Amino acid sequence: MIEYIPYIGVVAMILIGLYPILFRRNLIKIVIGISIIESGVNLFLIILGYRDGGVAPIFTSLPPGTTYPEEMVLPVPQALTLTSIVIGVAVLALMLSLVMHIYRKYGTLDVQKIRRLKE
Amino acid sequence: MTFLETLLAHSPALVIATPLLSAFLVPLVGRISPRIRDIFALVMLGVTGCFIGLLASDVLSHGSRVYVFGAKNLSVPLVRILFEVDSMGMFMAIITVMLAGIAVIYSWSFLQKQDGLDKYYTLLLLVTTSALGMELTGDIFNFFVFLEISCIASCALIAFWVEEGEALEAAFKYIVVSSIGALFVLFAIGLLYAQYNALNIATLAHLLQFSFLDKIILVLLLVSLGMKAGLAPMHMWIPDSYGRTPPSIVLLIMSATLASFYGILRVIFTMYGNVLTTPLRFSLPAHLIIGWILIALAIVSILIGVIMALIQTDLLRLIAYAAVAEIGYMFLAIGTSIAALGTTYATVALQGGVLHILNDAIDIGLLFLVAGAIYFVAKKRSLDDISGLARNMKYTTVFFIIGLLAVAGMPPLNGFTSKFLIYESVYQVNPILSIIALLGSILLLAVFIKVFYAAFLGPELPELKDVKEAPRSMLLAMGFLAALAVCIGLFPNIFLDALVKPAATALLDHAQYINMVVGGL
Amino acid sequence: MNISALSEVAVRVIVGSLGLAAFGIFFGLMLKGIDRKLSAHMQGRIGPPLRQPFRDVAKLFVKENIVPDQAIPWVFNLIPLVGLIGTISILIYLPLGGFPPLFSTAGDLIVVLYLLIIPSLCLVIGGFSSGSPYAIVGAQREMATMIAYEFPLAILIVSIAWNLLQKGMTQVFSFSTIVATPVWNQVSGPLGFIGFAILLVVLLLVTPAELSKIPFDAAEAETEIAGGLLVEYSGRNLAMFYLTDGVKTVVMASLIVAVFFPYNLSTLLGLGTYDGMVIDVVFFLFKVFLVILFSVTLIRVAIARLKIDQIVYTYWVPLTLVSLVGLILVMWDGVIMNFFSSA
Amino acid sequence: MFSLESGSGFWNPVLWVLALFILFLLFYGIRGFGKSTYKKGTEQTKVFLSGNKETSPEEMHVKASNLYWGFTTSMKSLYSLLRKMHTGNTSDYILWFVVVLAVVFLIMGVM
Repeated sequence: MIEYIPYIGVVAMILIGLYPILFRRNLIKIVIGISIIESGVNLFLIILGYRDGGVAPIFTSLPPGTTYPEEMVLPVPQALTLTSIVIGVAVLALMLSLVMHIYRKYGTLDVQKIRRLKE
Repeated sequence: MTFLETLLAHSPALVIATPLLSAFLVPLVGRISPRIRDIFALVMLGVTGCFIGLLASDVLSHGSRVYVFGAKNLSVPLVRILFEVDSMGMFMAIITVMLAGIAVIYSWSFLQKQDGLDKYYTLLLLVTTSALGMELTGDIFNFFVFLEISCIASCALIAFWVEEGEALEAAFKYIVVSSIGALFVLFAIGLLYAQYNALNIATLAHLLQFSFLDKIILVLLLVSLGMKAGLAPMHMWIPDSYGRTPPSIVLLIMSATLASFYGILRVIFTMYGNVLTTPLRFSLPAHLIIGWILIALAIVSILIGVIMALIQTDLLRLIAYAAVAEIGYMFLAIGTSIAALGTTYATVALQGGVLHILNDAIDIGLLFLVAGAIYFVAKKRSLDDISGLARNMKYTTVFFIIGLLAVAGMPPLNGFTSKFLIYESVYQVNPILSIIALLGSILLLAVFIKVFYAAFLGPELPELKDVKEAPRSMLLAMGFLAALAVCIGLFPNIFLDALVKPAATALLDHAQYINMVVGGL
Repeated sequence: MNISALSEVAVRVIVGSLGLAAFGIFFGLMLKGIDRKLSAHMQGRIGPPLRQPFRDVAKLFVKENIVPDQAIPWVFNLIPLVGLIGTISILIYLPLGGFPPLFSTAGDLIVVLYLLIIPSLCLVIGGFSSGSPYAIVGAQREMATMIAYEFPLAILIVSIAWNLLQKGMTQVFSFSTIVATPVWNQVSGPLGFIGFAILLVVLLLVTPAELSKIPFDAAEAETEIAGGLLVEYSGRNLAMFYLTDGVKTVVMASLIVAVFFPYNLSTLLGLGTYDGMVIDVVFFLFKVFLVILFSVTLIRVAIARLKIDQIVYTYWVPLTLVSLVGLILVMWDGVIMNFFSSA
Repeated sequence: MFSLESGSGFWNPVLWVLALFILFLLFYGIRGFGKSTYKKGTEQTKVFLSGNKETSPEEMHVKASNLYWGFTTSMKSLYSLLRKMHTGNTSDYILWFVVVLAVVFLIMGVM
């Protein structure tokens, strides 16, 4: 049972992230929601690479006596997660700067009021 | 190896590297002189186009190619990225680079008086790079990375007219929609990796079992990429973002959108190609269900697109709704070809759908450029405020007429050729599909006749008495697309045989795609 | 392709299109004359002589060709011509008078459906380009009418092709297939027969709208917007539109004849080559006349003009539903018959 | 040659354009027999308004948003539905995504 908890956490984080996006009116909260979904997905990727008692997958500094590759954690998900985090930071920065500019133009952060573009 | 052979051998990498490097060289060149920078961007896109042409002629005559980034022979497999180039990818790459080149030519005059153009050209080249990457890559995670690059770069481009609140609003909506879409794609990729310990599309296709988890992955990929491609009812970001940016940027976002559409094709036809005929409950094959889901969404797209376009008064927004309808036609065609997999008319429908990608890029692109020309001379967005421009803008009027007839699918222009193939194949699945497609076309005609009247015909308004014809570079860009529309319309079979049929065959032949990688390099 | 084959195609195109132009215009104007004479008799008038439409055209050619100040001259002058040649060009795909089409493998039913848009489209653009408020109101009504009747028309054409496909034909949109296998011979039982009868009635009701005749002529509406989209046209430009109207009548009637009544008398009577041809042509013209009598003359004498929103409603709701019922009956036709024969 | 075939029909654009060109030459010639002159700058060239006074172009201009009145009126209920759907609210965009995702999940899950 205990090994399923991370997966439950992943689903929970994605759902928690969706909640403010769908039901909260503040733009900042929407951005936070996206950020939480992203953390959930990153968590998911990290879990995939987890190996009980494994070591970091660096060939040159393996602790003596480790059998390769069985005792190394999987390197690919870590690479994926790193990439995803970097992209996430860029998206987050872009979104926050947009929110800032929108506040200047609209004078509000209420998503219900920021809809000059409709129909 | 001669120089040309070396170039050819590395052209898949060069196709990506050239625009990527020049994207970051543009600001430096811009320091020398803005004029040189403008030409530099076009020249580098031309070089990319040359590589694509070289690669395409090779792929079309000698079959698909695999290009390896990283170790060719490694004891631990999979720590590498593969580019797998086939006719379909090349077809999309040609469209992408064509749209980017036209966008650059058009923006020479259109954005002349704006500042921040160094960054504009950088982002433009980045969007091109990302779309090309999505089309050439053979690795699903690499696909996601390019998807995110296109998302970030397009978002920054949409906010180009940053003084207008609406542009910011559109950009925010775009980034929310596309980053959530991309996150769900990443989630699906994680699920794939968890099951098969692989990220390569060909390897995944080889291993895929169509388990319950695979169904979830398919749904996630289909719906998220569908949202990025503008499938109704998730299309609402399209009018917002297309309607609030300079038309040259719309061409680039359109190429990113088409690349997402290509992603769907790749997922269904290649990645799930082996398991499409798996029987599900009630012994219905899987492809029937997937095909009908796509057809249903496509019908909704066509109807919502045209019906909403009919009541728009903002010209750019109106064309954006028409673009939604055109995307619906593509989905209708591929949905049919999936639902009826294996029949002859499924192949015809797929060819129609693939040809429609090109036609959509040309027609909608042309209309956006014309709309941009109107905005450029009249400085007005609403159709209610402009009138009688045909008196002073003869060339633009002719280009608009070509775009209008092409997008409504009137013979003998290019829109008719692909729609003809679509009508005469989809009715075999169910007659009502052709009927709705025909109806959508006539409504599109009505939509653009309204624009034709409002913008070009009608009485001459005093404040528009001395408007001038659009500048030469804009006319050149429009003229190129219009000439292409007429050429494809008059000689459809040449384009069909040379480009579309190989692309459709490559899509249907997933076994070959898989064997290129799985059979050993 | 060698030179002789190429030159043969060229000769066919040139001679064929000239001949069809003469045929279309002559019979179009004749039908107009007959229509006017008949409707006059129905209303208890004497009516104009049969050659009156020819006189009208001749008269228009000597009248002044006025271009209003508000119009855009190049569009205003070009559009009537484009409309006329576009309409005549439809005739090269249609089987006429028992003969096969001039180019039987160059265009099919879908192409004709699209080309049928051209005359109305040209009227619309002509109206918009003339700059008069009356003409603009008329033009947008014509466009709305066009959207309206295209829905039932599309249902009809696709269901005919679909039925042929179910009966194992190939090239189902081509006119040679449609003429060789008349729809009435391709039904398995009464359901299909009723379905096609419904679709025929719908097509007969689409015809007056396609030809802008009462009750669907809100676009012209002389009593209300003074001729609507034609209000500013005069002289030779108006003559072009007048001829377009005539040719359009022939096109629409030949389409109905080709789809629903492609039967010939010569094979039935076992006549020789030349007398058979004559009989076929006469019989074809008789069928065309009957179609026009029922779908134009009778309706326009009997019914008053509808408002534009009523036109749209009529076509999009009742007529579309009726033709969908027809389509469903045609689709069930084979299934139910198979069910009974197997049971 | 130059013919597009779909298996159910065919379309040859070149032949059609050729026929159109020949017809154009013919009728352009015939049209030339008609009278081409009119009296410029007189009452003739004013638009016909049933005797009402001609006003300025702005007032006579039928605006684009008023076009297709007949269609939008008879489709009123459809349009009010679609207008309600396009709220312009960012959350609703994602809501539609989630809804479509859920529906497609359901279909694929049941199957």
